[in-house]
Amino acid sequence: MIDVAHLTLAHYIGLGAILFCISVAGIFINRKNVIVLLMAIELMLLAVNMNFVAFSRFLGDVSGQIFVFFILTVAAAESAIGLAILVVLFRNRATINVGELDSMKG
Amino acid sequence: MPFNIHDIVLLLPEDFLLGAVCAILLVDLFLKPAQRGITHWLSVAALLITIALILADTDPATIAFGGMYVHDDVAAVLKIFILGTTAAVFVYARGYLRDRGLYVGEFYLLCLFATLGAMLLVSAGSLVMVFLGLELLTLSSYALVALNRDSPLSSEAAMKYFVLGALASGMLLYGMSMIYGATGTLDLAQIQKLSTFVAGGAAEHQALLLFGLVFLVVGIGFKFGAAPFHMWIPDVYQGAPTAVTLFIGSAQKIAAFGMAYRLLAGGLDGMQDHWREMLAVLAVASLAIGNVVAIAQTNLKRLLAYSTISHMGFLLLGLLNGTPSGYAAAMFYAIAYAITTTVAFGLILLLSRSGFEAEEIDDFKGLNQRNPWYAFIVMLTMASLAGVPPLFGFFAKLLVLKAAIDAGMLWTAIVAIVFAIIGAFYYLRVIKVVYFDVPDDKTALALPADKPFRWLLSLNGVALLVLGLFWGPLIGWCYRALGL
Amino acid sequence: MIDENVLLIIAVAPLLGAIVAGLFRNQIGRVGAHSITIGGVAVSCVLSFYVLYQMLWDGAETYNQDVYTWLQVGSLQMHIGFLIDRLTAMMMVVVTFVSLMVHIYTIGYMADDDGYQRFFSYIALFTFSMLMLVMSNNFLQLFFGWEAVGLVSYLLIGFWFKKPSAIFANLKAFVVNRVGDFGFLLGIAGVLYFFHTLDYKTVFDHTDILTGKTLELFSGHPWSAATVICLCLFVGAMGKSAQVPLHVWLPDSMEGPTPISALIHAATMVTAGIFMVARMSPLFELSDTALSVVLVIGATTAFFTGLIGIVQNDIKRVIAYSTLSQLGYMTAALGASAYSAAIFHLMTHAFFKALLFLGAGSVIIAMHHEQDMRYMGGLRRYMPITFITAWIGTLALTGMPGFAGFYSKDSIIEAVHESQRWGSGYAYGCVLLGVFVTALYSFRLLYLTFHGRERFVIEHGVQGHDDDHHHEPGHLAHAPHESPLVVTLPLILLAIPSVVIGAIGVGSMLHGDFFGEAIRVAHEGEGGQEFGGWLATMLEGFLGAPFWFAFGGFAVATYVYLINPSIADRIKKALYPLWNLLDHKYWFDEAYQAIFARGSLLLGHGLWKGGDVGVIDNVVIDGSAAVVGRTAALVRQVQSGYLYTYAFAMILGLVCLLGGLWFVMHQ
Amino acid sequence: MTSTWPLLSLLIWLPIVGGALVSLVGSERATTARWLALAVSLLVFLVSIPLFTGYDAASGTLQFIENHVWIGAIGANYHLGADGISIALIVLTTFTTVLTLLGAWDSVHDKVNQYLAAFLVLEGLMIGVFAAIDALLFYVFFEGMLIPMFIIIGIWGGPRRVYATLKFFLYTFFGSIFMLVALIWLFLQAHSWEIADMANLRLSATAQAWLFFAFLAGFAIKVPMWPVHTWLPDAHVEAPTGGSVILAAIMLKVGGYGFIRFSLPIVPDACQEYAWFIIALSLIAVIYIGFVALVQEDMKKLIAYSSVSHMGFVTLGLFIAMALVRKDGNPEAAYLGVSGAMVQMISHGFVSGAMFSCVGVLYDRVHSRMIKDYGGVVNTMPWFAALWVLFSMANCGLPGTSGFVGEFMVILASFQMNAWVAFAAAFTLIIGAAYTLWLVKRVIFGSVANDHVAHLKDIDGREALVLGAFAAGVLLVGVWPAPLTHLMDASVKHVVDQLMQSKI
Amino acid sequence: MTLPWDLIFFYAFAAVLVLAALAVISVKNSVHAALFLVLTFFTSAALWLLLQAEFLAIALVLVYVGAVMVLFLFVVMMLDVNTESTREGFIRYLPVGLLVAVVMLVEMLALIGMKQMSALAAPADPGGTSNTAWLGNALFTNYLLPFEVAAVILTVAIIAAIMLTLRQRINTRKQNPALQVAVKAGDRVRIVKMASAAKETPTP
Repeated sequence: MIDVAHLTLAHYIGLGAILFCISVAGIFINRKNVIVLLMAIELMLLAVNMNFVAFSRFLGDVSGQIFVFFILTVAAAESAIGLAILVVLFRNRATINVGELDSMKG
Repeated sequence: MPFNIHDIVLLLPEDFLLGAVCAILLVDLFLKPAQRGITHWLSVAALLITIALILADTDPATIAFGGMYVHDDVAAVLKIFILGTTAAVFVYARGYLRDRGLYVGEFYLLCLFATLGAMLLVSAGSLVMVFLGLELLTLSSYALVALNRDSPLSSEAAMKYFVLGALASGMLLYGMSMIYGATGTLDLAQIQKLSTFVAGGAAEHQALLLFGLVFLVVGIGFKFGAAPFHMWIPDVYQGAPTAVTLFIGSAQKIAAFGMAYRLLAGGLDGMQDHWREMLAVLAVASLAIGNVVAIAQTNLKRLLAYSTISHMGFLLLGLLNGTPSGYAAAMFYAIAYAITTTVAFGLILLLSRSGFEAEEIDDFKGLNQRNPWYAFIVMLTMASLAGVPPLFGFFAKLLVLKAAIDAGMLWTAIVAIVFAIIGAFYYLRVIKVVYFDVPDDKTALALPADKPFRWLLSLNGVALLVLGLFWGPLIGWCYRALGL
Repeated sequence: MIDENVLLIIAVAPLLGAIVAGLFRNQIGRVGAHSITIGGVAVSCVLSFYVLYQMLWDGAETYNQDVYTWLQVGSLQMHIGFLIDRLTAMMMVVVTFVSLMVHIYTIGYMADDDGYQRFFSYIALFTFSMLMLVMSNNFLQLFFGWEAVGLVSYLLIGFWFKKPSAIFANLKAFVVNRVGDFGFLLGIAGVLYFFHTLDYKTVFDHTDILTGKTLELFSGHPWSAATVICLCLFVGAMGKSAQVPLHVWLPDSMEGPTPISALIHAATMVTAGIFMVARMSPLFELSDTALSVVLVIGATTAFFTGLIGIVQNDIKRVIAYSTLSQLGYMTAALGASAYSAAIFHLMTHAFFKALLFLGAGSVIIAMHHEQDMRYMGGLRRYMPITFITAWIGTLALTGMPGFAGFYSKDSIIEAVHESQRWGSGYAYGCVLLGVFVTALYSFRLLYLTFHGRERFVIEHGVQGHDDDHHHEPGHLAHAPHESPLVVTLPLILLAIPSVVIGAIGVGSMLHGDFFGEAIRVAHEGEGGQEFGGWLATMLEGFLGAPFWFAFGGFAVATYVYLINPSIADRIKKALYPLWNLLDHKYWFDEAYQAIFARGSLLLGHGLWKGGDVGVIDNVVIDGSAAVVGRTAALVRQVQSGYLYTYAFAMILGLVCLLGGLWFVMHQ
Repeated sequence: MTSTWPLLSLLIWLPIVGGALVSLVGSERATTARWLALAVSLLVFLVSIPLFTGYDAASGTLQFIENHVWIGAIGANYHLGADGISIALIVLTTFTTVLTLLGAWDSVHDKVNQYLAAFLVLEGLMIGVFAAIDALLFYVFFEGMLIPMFIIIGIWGGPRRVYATLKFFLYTFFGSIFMLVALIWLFLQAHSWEIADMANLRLSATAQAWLFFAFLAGFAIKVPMWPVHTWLPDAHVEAPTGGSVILAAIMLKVGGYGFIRFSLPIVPDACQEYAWFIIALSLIAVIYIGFVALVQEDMKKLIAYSSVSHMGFVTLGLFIAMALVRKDGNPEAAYLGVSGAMVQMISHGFVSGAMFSCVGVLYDRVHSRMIKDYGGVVNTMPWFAALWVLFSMANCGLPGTSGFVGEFMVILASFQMNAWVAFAAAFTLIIGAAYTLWLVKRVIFGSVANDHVAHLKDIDGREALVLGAFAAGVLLVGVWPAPLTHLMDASVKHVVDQLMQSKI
Repeated sequence: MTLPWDLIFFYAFAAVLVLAALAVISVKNSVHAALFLVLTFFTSAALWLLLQAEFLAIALVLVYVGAVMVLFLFVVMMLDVNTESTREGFIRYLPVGLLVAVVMLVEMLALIGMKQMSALAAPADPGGTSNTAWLGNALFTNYLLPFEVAAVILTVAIIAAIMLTLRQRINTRKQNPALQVAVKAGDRVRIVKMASAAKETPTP
């Protein structure tokens, strides 16, 4: 039986899992503009970070947190590029509505 | 542990490339558009020199930076072909870019950065390096896809690629976190030890590892473009400028193989029994979807995209063999595919003129009457993709089929060949268009001005035949790289 | 001792003639063509006589040598070679002699045909094939000749390839013959199966191998191997020798030029079947069943085809049906184990039937290729030689005592009478009535043609008598006249043997040991009463039933067609159903046409459109392609272009993998 | 072997290199291309003659061996060798190719150099098929043949050429790719691509059954056997004359050859197990297809169907032997059956090649293949008609022509197994004569049908040469097959003896 | 006994975190979504503090809230996306979406194997020294190469972002200070010397 009385690794991993699922759901059920997708992606990375930090803490190993460090870096770069692409897209299509990006299909 | 200077030497190719990129970056700033040729040739030269450096170094297989970086023959072979195809991409892309006002330094820079990422990826010794190499590769690719800023298709493709790619890397990371949680290390070598140890243990010890494995497989599948993680491929291939498609379609597949090799064969060797099953599923799905849907395509780039999906299915067949010979087969397949597909997109670039994308299959109508030589090359390419002997593609298929059957997965081989027959149909359709149809406009084919392009393309096309007849050295190389 | 080279020359000389006349037709011209072919045939004719002489008087023993090995597989060898015994020698003489006659005759008959050289090359080729057939020392070569003569017959029936009827007839002839060959080939296969060789001598010397051997064609019903083999072989004979029910091709073969009808479809080729069965006598003797079949079929042919001859008006067709009937006689003789009688009749028949055909031919020339007897009559005044020779032939055919036909046919009837085989009673009736019928149609022909009033009109001053097909029937450009010497000479030369050969041959052939080992009979039951010389036999003939039957036929014919012609029509009306039946030849052709020809066309069409196109192509091949295409169109809908669909697909994939893993782990 | 020259390699690569040269001549200099191609093919033919003379027929072993490492990594060798069986087929190939090039001299005007190049390359590949004794090498040639043929039919074919050529390619590809899997599997067992090593494997009954059907898929389609024959009529009808000739005369033989080289030696037990099945299919081919051929309105289609029917005798002969050798222990008859099949292949090569050439002769003049457009050709083309009749007679198996020999041997052999099989097989005598001679009747005989026919010119020297050469072959084999059978006898014995012992 | 404060804090922050995350993906207005995301980051930073990962907690706040989210908001503002017409189908696809999400969650939780994790308790004080020093040591020894690569990645990001968004406009008027400084008086004013008109002298 899971021990809820003490703060354990399970709590954090469970939380990470929940966050992960929320972000995933966010990506494919949302029909809103693309920005929200980017945000959902950030959420997902957050879930991953949550895992790493927790594992690192509970394993008493540093590399997990190092990894988080890199993830943060890359995530920043990623969102920069993502938003740049978003801007370009908006310039071309005057919309960032996910439901309208279907000029290539089949 | 503190790093010693020799590590830098081990990384000499990467170091050089990085330096060269930075140099080119600076040089390009001060060039007028008319002088872009300098950037072009500098980039090509940088790639070739890097290849030379790799060939030159004789250091034994070892690790550097405390296991971050693996220096072995597999990495060397893969890098050589990654760099080579990239160089070819530059040569092919030039005229196309110039015609479309995309002839900018950023193209070269981003391609080179991506190449650098690919190099780091294929010799990654740690989950961190896998992640960073991958990101360096993909982030550059996202930008490259959007290279044509004024094209709605291009930016839409970039957006799709970005979101899905980010999703995929998120999953990959999640998987990595689980692996980390299970093993307590990021170093692939140690993970391998532990995973083999755990594989012997009870189920609940494996649980976390397997759980992470699933996410890893998803990430790898996405990079390959294996069904059901293939959805981005057709749109990106179609939307991106053909030059970029060529880059994404060729060199990156080799990198993807490298990644899979490092993670699955390297890290999670102990979990073989499980990831082989998963790969088998992905392979069959890819073969089915790729080949079947390709039949319905009229756009050549899209068609090649779906054919990519099916080819990745074949590649996975080799991978799921789970032994060095299987990896060698897959490696051979990746290289063969990269070389073949380079010709295919090169031909599209050849035919597309300013204001005219030769994307539709019908744009190739009656090529034989306009230019028999390139028609012949089209035939070689398509036959090679279809896997008709004595062409290169056939032997690649032969090896992966052998690997799959050897692995006791005969059924996957059967499925593969059945879909290969369906696949043959659409390749033949291209040959049919080239040879049996009459051209719409009788005007002789306007060939691009630059000779290097034409020479390289001819060479590349003939290579499909020559390598088909004398593929011994190449496969021998792959075998040796894997210590066979 | 017979020299191999002689035999080779006999065989090859006509072939050379044929090749030269055929390939260099334009270079050598007409004269060259006929002289070289006639030369070739003449050589082999003379040499054949020489061989026969050696056999009979120099007592040369049987010659049996291989010329070359045709084929060797494993230990099985097949050869081309010659087996010369008296049977062969006699056949060679008959063939070459009649062939020679026909060659000479042809010079006149085909004089104004532009296929002159081609014709000569064909008949020379035929002579070669026929010789190969009779001289063979093994089944393979027999089959070679067998089919080769079939080929030449095919070519010659269709000689006038512009005539639709001709090219229909030759196709028919070949295919019907193929039906026979079909059986023949199976017979040969059977022989090989049991004897492991195709060599006559070996086979005939070890016929005991077959005793007790059975073939289980239908599980549970073992058949005697001998019966099966003999029946198969006999099917071949039925094809070539036009026995019921495979007789339908022979009448139509009259579309060919008359010399052909004489040579191939009367004298030689059609008797190949008889010769073959006689040759195989050691085998046939092993199976009473087979012989009974032979007997019955032969007798049936003899009588019923004869009947048809009565109602025919085409002069050649009458003779054709008479040929059928005579072949029936020979077959019946074979069935009664009277092989020698059969061969004897074969020989005599060869002469007088060739004579009759050539006579008819000569009439046809005179009538400018008018063949319908209803437009003839009273020709005896115009062409005496033809007239006389025709009479001789007829007498021989009807077996009037003394003439050649008498001895042979009489002995056949005798043999059938004495035969104890199953069906011999029926057979005896048939052959006896057959005699009456024979006489009836023969004399009818004679009267209608040469006697009575002239039923043709002569139009003077119309030019171009060479192609008078444009005239309405019975109208001639000018009066008929006797044919030239090249035509009449063969008639005369053939008339002589038609008279005497019987008397000469009867002694040795029927009652002496002429054929020696060539013909083997299991139990000697033949030629019961002792033989008292040809004269005695002839005199006895006047007392025998056959003679009176023949005489009856003669009498009826004389009354109906000569004395009181008007009665003929009344008889026809009275017996209309019978006449109709005969006129339609028992509806054999119609039936075959309807069942086999049209049937197989329908079947073929069904299989093609239904099987190949319908099922295999449309359903399986194109069908599967269509399915793939439709699937593709369907699956590509999934690629909706929407980002969330793509993401959803990925997630779904992940979920499935996770589920799969979960499933695996909870096994 | 005796000759120091690498004859087989020469035979394979000479035409391929020649083809490359011809294609370089350029499409505007057609005549040069023609002469060059003819020269090359003649040279190849001459080179193939020493094969025939230098072969030691007494020992049926493989000779003219050439063995070099090809792909060391997977143990594939460039291993060539020829025994009587292959030599017969190789010489047939070189012979027919010369005649084909000569026959299609000016029937093609568009892109002549490519056309001729395709033919020469095809020749090289076909020779390779017959010479390869390394399974992978064999497969490479076997598949490689498809592309030139695909091109030939597709570019220079008739109106429905695209459908026909795609059908041809995919059909054959379908079959052969299963064979590939079988070969790979065998390789993994034998650790060698040598056919001989594969033949030495011990294989379980089930394994043999699977392999058997894999091979069957590959070869049955090539032969082609009923019911996988439907690509052939389309391919023949649409293909240009030369294509039809090569296709019928040689490419179909590859299927029969494959049965001899692979199915029989490697999986004898399965062959014996399923002999009844193949025999049944063959008999269906003989009879069913015979009837179908009867009702064709297109000459080429008719001849194509008759090809299917005749090739039925090849498979029949082979598997009759299979049944005989085991059940009845009757090797003699098995020899007869196998060599019958071989002779039938060679003969069919001559006959069908000749028939298609004849159709080509007519097509060049009238540009129609429809029977109804002809009639009374003999009036205007007597010599042509004579040859046509000769080939037709060969086609319906008249003794004295090559068509007879094979069928005769096979029927004799099949009687030894079962009289009913022989009965069914011998049925071809009737149906074959029916459809062939009916064709002759409608096309050759009769009075001149229309003014196309009225203005026909008789064959010129070139055509006479081609058809004459075919005729010579037909008659020679028909009158004296002994040399041919002698050439193959020992090898056939070798094949059959292999069947004796079980592999299980 | 003392209250398990860490547990209480965890549940509190976790609750907020989850609710905020749900809000991010479900609220109508993307500005609100961005703000909820900020909240999410804050709470997770707090959770990391519970795990004694101070450095990363701060880094998270700085990097994300300080930089990334500002960028987000900036973009949101820049492209004023119309917030209506963007919710069609949301409700329609919600059930299946939720279903898949929940299934996935269940599978994940089932597979992770919470049991033996909950068994695992955190060691007292990893690394011995402060978290930052701990990280720093590792970062600049073992993880040097990744560190460099990260730098390269950031470079790529810069290049890409600039390439994609920067456009040099034609006919924009911009000053060139260098020229302004380098100007000389002569460039501005030119003194033109003109000959004065000569006067005629009259004769007596």
